[in-house]
Amino acid sequence: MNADRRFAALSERMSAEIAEARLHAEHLRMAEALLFASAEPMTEADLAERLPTGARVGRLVEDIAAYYSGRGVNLVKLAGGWAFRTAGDLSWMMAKDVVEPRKLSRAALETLAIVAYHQPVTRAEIEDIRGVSTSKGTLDTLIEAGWVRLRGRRRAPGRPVTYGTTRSFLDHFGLDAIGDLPGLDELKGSGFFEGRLPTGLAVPLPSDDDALREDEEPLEDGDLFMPLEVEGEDEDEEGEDGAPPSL
Amino acid sequence: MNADRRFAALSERMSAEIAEARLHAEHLRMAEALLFASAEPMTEADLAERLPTGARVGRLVEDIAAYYSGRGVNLVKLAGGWAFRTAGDLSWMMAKDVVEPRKLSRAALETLAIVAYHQPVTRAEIEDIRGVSTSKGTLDTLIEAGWVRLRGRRRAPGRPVTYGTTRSFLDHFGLDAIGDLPGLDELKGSGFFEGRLPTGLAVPLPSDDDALREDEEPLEDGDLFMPLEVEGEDEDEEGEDGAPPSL
Amino acid sequence: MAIGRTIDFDDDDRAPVREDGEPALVVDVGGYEGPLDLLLDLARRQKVDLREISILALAEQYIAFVEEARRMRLELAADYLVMAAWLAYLKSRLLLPEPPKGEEPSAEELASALAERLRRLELIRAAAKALDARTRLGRDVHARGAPEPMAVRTRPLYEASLYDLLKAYAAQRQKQAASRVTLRRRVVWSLVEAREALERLVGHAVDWMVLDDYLVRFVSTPSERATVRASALSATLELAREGRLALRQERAFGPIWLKAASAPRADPVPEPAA
Repeated sequence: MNADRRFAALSERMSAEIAEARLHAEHLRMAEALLFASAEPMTEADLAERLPTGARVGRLVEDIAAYYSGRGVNLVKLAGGWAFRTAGDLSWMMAKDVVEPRKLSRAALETLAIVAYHQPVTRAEIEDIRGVSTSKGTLDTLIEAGWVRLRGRRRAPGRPVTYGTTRSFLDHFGLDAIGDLPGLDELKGSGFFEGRLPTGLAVPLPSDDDALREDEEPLEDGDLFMPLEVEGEDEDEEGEDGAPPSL
Repeated sequence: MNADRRFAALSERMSAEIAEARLHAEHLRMAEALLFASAEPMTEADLAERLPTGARVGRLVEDIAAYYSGRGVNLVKLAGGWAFRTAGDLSWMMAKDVVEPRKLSRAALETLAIVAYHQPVTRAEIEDIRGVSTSKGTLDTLIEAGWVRLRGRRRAPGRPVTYGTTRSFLDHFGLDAIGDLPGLDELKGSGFFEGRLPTGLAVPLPSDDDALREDEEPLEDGDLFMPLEVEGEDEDEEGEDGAPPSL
Repeated sequence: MAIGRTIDFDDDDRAPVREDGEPALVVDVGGYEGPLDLLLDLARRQKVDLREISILALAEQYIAFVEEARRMRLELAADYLVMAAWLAYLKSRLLLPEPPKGEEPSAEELASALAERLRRLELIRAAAKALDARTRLGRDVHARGAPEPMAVRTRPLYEASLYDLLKAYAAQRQKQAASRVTLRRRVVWSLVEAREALERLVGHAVDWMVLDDYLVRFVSTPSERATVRASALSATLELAREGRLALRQERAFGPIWLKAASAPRADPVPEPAA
């Protein structure tokens, strides 16, 4: 019968197609495994060599790439071959932040202390008090630590940047307000000063108020992206050749 | 109106569910990327640490495992964690030009099996079971392969070193936990674990737990640099003069 | 006696040569790993279940094996012989009527301990085989060939205490204060100044006068007195040496009298022995 024959033909064709689909699916699994296990990107020739003869490598790769598109891992073309890679938008996950506790250097600690007590203070003033030039790195570290910020610029020749402490400075050191920093008498009383103190040594009244002082003017926008001006040379902090004492 | 209120509630609930599903889908991508990137099994704790807080790691891993089941690459539970591995049934294809890992000698394999099933175990106990002296080289090979580690020292005369298996042993042999060792039930029923252990201390199951047993004490620092104690002479494995029968 | 397992005579160049020059025949006991391994093999020939083997028969087979090897003048390792001796002892115990229960384990106990030991070895052999048959990483299954390692970004977290901060500040201020010592400018009447002044005065000192009286004129503050006196004294000594002044002192630490020399000379006289 005609219908029977047609049915038989149809059924045969369908069987063949099913068999082919099954084979393709199996080849997909193999290609997927090969691509996963390979240390280097695999070219289509590499794949063809490893897969059973008759595998349609081009279609396999396309199918796998489509299958993985939008997923956490994508099949991408790299160096002429194909390789699985973490999806680009998830690359941030592939890095791990390790918080590494680090002790502040003595130079940084001293600079921070001067900023805290003498703020608003310029770099030249810090250097004047410390008697050595302050490296850019030291102030950078303190800014990075979130304890020191750029306040403004001093209304003075050269308009130097003024530094001050931040709220996070207060948090870290357990201070309620900058005024809670102990004064000279308290420092003496707590034994921080040893021996005789020269007369006339004064500890200023620091201010970390957001409002600028009269002798300060605001920073320009650009200042925030170039936070540390280079004042003269950047000598090593602990270098012997600090600035000569200016009497 | 009642119908309106109900509709509003329904719509709200559905929005919430959609948002959750989206979040889960995004977490799936992230977990997939993390698991795919790592060559070693990741524990659920590892994953939780990397994923956004609130990610339901257990469900994520289950979903991914289900998603990849039957594929060329599967997510399998190994060494207490999860890892992607090529499907086991494709081994014939993968092995084609893989450099065959150094075949373990029978002595090494038996020694490894004794360590695995009998851990924590001393060298004397290994020798007792095998009926021959165990060469230093055999244990060295297993330690080098990363499958056997020095655990501690037995609280017994001579304080012999105790050996156990590593996480990488589990990973290599496709085991999730030491309790999954094949044929463990049979060995349990056989009184195998009674061994030579002093009565009363007999622990019926192998343990690769990091925690030392009651009859173990920690290694000293020096032990790690001189991993194999020399118990008497170091005879060659295949040497004719094994330990005399100690019955 | 036929032993099932082949006994290979290993006569390759590893074979040791005996002292009498005759090559020793080494029994490669078919890869047996010691007497226990050999026993296990013999036992397996008896029964599948090691719990039902006859230790007596096993001992006899083992002893027969060893004797056969000896008859063929094969060298057997010592522990094979030790095991043979022990099995011979066990065999005799098993055959003799059991003595009343003493301290020693009975022959039956010894036999079952041996059977247990063989079973243990057999079990671990099976376990080792099962372990080897597992799908192994790098052989049967593979991990990601190109793992993407987790990059580690270290973020420094600076630590400092208020104590450190205050200590640093105080130390800094103190150091700075100490390093900036301002020396008070000392008023010094230099030797040159003193000489000039004295030279101008010499002309007036026609009669003896006390040096101090002159000095007083130049001394404005007590702090200057020492430097003025010292410089003036040095200058007068110099002038006296040049013969332009006469000096006189009546006692130690007494006032110093001076007057112009009677004949001032225009040029200083060179010292005879300077």
